[in-house]
Amino acid sequence: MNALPNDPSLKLVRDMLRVRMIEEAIAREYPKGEMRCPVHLSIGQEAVAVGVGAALERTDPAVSTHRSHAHYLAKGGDLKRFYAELFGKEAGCAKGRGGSMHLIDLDVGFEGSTAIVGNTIPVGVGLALGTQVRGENAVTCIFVGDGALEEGVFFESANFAVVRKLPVLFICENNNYSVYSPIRVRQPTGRKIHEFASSIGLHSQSHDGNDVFSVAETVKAAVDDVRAGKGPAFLEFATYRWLEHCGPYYDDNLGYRPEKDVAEWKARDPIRVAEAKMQNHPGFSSDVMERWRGEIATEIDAALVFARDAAWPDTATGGDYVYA
Amino acid sequence: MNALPNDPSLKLVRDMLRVRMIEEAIAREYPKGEMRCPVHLSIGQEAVAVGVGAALERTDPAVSTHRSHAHYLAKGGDLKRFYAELFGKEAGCAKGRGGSMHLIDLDVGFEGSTAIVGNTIPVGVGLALGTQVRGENAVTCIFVGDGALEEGVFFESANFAVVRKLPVLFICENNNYSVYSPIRVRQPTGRKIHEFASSIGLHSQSHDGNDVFSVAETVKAAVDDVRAGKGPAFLEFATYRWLEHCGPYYDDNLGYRPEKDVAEWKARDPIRVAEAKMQNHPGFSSDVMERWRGEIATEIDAALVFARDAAWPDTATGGDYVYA
Amino acid sequence: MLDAPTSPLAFVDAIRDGLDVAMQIDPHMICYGLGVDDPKRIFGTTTGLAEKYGNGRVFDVPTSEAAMTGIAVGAALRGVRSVTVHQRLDFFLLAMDQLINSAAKWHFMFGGQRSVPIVIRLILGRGWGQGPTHSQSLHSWFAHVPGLKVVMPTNAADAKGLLLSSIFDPNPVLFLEHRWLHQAVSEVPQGDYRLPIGQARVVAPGTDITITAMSYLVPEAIRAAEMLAKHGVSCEIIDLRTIRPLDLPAVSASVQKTGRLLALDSGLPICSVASEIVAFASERHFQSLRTAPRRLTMPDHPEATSFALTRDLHPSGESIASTVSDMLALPHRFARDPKAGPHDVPGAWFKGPF
Amino acid sequence: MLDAPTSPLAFVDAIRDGLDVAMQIDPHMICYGLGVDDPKRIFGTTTGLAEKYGNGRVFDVPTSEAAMTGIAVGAALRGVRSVTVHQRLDFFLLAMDQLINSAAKWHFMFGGQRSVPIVIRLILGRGWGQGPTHSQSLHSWFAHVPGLKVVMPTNAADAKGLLLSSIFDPNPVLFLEHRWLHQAVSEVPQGDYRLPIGQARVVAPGTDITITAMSYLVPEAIRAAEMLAKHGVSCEIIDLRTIRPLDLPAVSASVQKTGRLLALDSGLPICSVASEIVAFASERHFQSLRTAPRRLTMPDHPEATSFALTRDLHPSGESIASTVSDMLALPHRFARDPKAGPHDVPGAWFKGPF
Ligand SMILES: Cc1ncc(C[n+]2csc(CCOP(=O)(O)OP(=O)(O)O)c2C)c(N)n1
Ligand SMILES: Cc1ncc(C[n+]2csc(CCOP(=O)(O)OP(=O)(O)O)c2C)c(N)n1
Ligand SMILES: [Mg+2]
Ligand SMILES: [Mg+2]
Repeated sequence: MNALPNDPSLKLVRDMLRVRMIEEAIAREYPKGEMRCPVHLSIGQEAVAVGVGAALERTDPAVSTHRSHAHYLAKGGDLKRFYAELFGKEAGCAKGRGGSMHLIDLDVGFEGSTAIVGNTIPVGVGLALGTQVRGENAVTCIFVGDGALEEGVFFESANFAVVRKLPVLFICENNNYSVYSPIRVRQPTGRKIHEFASSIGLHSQSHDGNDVFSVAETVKAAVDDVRAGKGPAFLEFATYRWLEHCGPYYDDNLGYRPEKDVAEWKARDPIRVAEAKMQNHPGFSSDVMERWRGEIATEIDAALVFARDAAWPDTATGGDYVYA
Repeated sequence: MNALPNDPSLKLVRDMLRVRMIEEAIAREYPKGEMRCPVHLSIGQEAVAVGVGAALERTDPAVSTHRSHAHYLAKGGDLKRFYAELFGKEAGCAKGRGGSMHLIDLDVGFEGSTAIVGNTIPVGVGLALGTQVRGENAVTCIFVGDGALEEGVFFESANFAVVRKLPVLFICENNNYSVYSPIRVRQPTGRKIHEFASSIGLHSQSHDGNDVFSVAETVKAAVDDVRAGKGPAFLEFATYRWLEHCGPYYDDNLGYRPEKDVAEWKARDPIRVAEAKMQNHPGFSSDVMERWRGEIATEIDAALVFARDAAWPDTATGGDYVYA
Repeated sequence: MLDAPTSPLAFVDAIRDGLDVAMQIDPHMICYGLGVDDPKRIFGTTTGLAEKYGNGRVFDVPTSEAAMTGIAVGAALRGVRSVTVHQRLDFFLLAMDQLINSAAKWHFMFGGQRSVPIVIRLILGRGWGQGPTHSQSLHSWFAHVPGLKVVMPTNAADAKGLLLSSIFDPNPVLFLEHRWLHQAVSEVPQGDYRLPIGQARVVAPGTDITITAMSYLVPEAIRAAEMLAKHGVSCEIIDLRTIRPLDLPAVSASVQKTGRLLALDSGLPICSVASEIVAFASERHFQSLRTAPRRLTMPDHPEATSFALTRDLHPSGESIASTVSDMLALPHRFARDPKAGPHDVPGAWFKGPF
Repeated sequence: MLDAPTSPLAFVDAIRDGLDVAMQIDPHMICYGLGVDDPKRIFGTTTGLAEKYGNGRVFDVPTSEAAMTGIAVGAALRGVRSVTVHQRLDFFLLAMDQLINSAAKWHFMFGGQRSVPIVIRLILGRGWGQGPTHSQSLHSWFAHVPGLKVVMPTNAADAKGLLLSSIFDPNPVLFLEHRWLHQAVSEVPQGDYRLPIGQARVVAPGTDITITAMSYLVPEAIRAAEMLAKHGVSCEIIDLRTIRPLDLPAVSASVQKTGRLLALDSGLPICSVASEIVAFASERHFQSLRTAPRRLTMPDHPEATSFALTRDLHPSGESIASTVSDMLALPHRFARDPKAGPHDVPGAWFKGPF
């Protein structure tokens, strides 16, 4: 592996680029029919994942949703085992049992993503309760979408976290859609998600989700507060998904999103936003970007080869792991 | 039956007295072991039920909780069939199938109470959706306790009611307890229930629940607004339960509530509060109260005789009503 | 009615047609669920409805399965029938309180004064890495519960006929659609075509063994019967169609005739519909049984994501035929044709990912 | 361990004792649920724990069954075992997503990397007008689900021994306590007493028939056996104790010996544990069965509130004995002693209302 930049800003940009390219590779490879599981890509939303990943300690637990590739990777999850999971191989991070929607890498505190909307929210709060009971100084991060907030279990879990003052940080990626449904058919006009979270008792803020530097900074401050025992917090980040909800393609031909929105958000591509901000940053240049692209492409190619060549789970083990 | 007073204020007081005496009779009779089902009495909380009952039309649907005697009665539910239900008789309002926790009187729009906390909340919202779809001009009333707001389904239901602008009125009796648990171990310190409801998008207010006149007035205004299509509303009423959570006895010997609170709330007995306010009201006097007491006692005695003498359900019908 | 003209329709189109017919008949009927008016229209099963009946009757909802189920109950109490849908049965686990404590019991616990005519469509996933949380078929749970009706249609005509009956049934009905049957085409009667709930169908009469099946296992059983027929074995296949109430008279008649029973189940084995049918037949027709009854079901564990781990996971024509052969003490065993397409998709029409 | 001194304890005290022992052994174990630290202490089963272990480990919670179940899962992932409790199983229906999609599957769907050692106590109501929403025993649902263990102890000693094993088991365990057994007293070993999960107990050896039972039906089966013994009938009663995994070898051994099977179930009939046991025995021991196996369960409808409608609703010593007599083609029939106390309470100790 190539040495990663020491400069935190450079690292943020490179990490976003890496997540982007890893997912672009999925979009490219998926039609071959070897990754046989539903995939929900985060292309366009990388800044949140990467900003959060940078602000958390490796030992801080995180849980996530159906759309968790970026979260897993930004938290430091292993790339080879990630791809191998999508290929359904025994070397996959969940041994091929879970696929894209069920990722885990315990070495970096990525405790698991699951595919029932809202399902990991109480699990994350429970992890935080666990750390509290054990006297561990950890912040548990719970990734949620805007749609997940409509599940009652979000409210129940947040309420309990406030009552017990648990070290939890909710990260909400508000991409304005749940599948094809815009937020306006699901939540009242005029509701501000972060205000609603605040009314439950969470320390709550709303921010731009496409500027990785401000995401990282905001999250870092929130993590520090939570770690200092100030109680659970909630950060809403506005962002946008580029591709279809589930699958490798663009689907704006379907016309469910205003073309104008799509264009505006693509103009605010988190990677380009970061590049623009980095213009005069020492050590940054388009050449550096190119070099990174090359390094990452090599890493991806190797990981794909690994995943493709990896062994299938032995059919005889199909019933394993039902009980510990 | 005795002619009821025409004067709305007099009627409010008499209705409270009646609900009180009906429940006191339960407390008196229960130890005989003939009402063989869990009972949750509302003694001390009558003002809310009666104020709401006065503000709703007979045809407005209402649903309620485990603690629904007062709601059923104030909505106009039949007394004889109520007692018969507690005695498990075929003449009961639910034919002896439901008992105290499952009351219904369709003649007066009392659509049902159930005993799973939060369970009737979406059902009430669905009733309102039904009226909206059918173009009926009704307001659906949903009684909830402070504890029920901790169920995620409350949030989900309220959210949907706001999104679809449904004609729903939530009436929350905040008696500060869920069984023996004070609100502080269940909800964050400092949370105001009505503010939380408001953050969901409900038109929300908080009021004294032991002054039947102000309850009736507040509810009437809210009902008018909801009926006028202004969207769902939420009214929180502070009140207090005198007896044990479930059963016919006082249980303050258990020491789970501050003696001071109990004393203060009993001093604010909704009936005495009303009496004091009615001092100079034409047609009201302690003699009138005495007369009412007599009339109501007679009605109760007759209803108890009816319930005791009523026939049991035929055992052979035990499997009826599983399917319509 | 039975003589109504028919046209060939795919399962999804039959559902759409049934919904359309019902919404025309009942001007208050509503249809909602995540995505009913989105571009994909629940795999095409709700196409055109939002346009035709408007947002007041056909609408998208928040991701709030518990409340949306109770809301259907309440609307039903007010005389508004609904068909709601969940793109996977797995999501519906969030709504068990409203299903069991409200919908299934309302009629009973209030002494028959109100009933709850609602239909809840649950789509069953399988294969293409749907994995542990997108492939569950907990139909045996629902079959356990008095007050519910549970239908599991196998073909397009039954889907339409049972859907219309479900909608106009006064009780809560769970309508389980297998994703792998969505493109199955059959002749579907036009108009208000209804099939009675609770009636099984003898797919093919036979004399050597009774095979009970539901949903996607019916075509597999038919494949098995075809393989076995070549060896002179005659199978009587019963498509249960409804798993609550079960058509026990149909099972009885068949078992008394054949003296042998193989109960298939597309779900988990323990406390399953297959268990129920074997228990029933053993209790009631012990004397008629010539050999021990058998079950063939999913294994007793969840479906994993990996392609390698779903091979031979579910009962197939081959495993059914081999089991029958074994029960008849015959030597034939059947294996999957290596030239057949991938085992984790129903056919070439299924392109993933969902 | 088996030689530990014993003392006579009621079921509730055995639970309390078991919790106390476990919390001493595991300094991170927590215990929570509505009312665990209230004056009634969950019918006395958590008395003293809040005082001894503090609010950090023993605490009351909001009425949020879904979240509180997922929270147990999360805590378990962090190495914190929990025992949570619901005063009625009926309330727990709100938590099915977390039970099935999280707790039961976590180990499987992440390839065995983490397990979920949690215990969920569910109290089963019956009688005294508990009615349709306070008397359900959906244990057959749980038995259907791979990844769960389900225990249903009958006496105080088993309750303690199985509770301790459940707590230290690496998997999610549902621990179903019948309210009517709460005052049953037996000799309970002191200290860290554990009984293996998944082992049935032959309550009384017999030769004429195998009766499988769980929970409150075990004492009823014992009453039946006593009545039948007077007529020379010898019953072998198997207390299943665990209904997932079922101790099938114990059932096999007994059925092979007696050649007759009556499967009792304290819950609903269809797709039940009784169905499973009858199906299993019919599949595996068809040759051993001398007569058709039978089931005796609740009827296929909810429990109503009325005193009149709960009479003879559940299997009783009398109905069990009559059924056995019928299976043996004997003429004896048994009826409830009219001098017995009211049928809707377990004994004089139960004063209602809950
Ligand atoms: C309980 C449940 N309901 C519905 C679904 C179907 N579903 C999968 S992803 C999704 C969208 C959720 O939206 P959001 O939380 O905003 O996440 P995003 O996809 O935008 O990242 C839905 C509804 C599900 N998986 N689980
Ligand atoms: C889902 C569920 N959880 C727990 C219970 C037990 N329970 C019955 S009443 C009650 C208290 C509810 O408190 P609140 O809503 O404030 O009503 P109150 O009794 O004060 O009128 C509880 C927890 C229940 N019936 N249902
Ligand atoms: Mg979204
Ligand atoms: Mg309260």
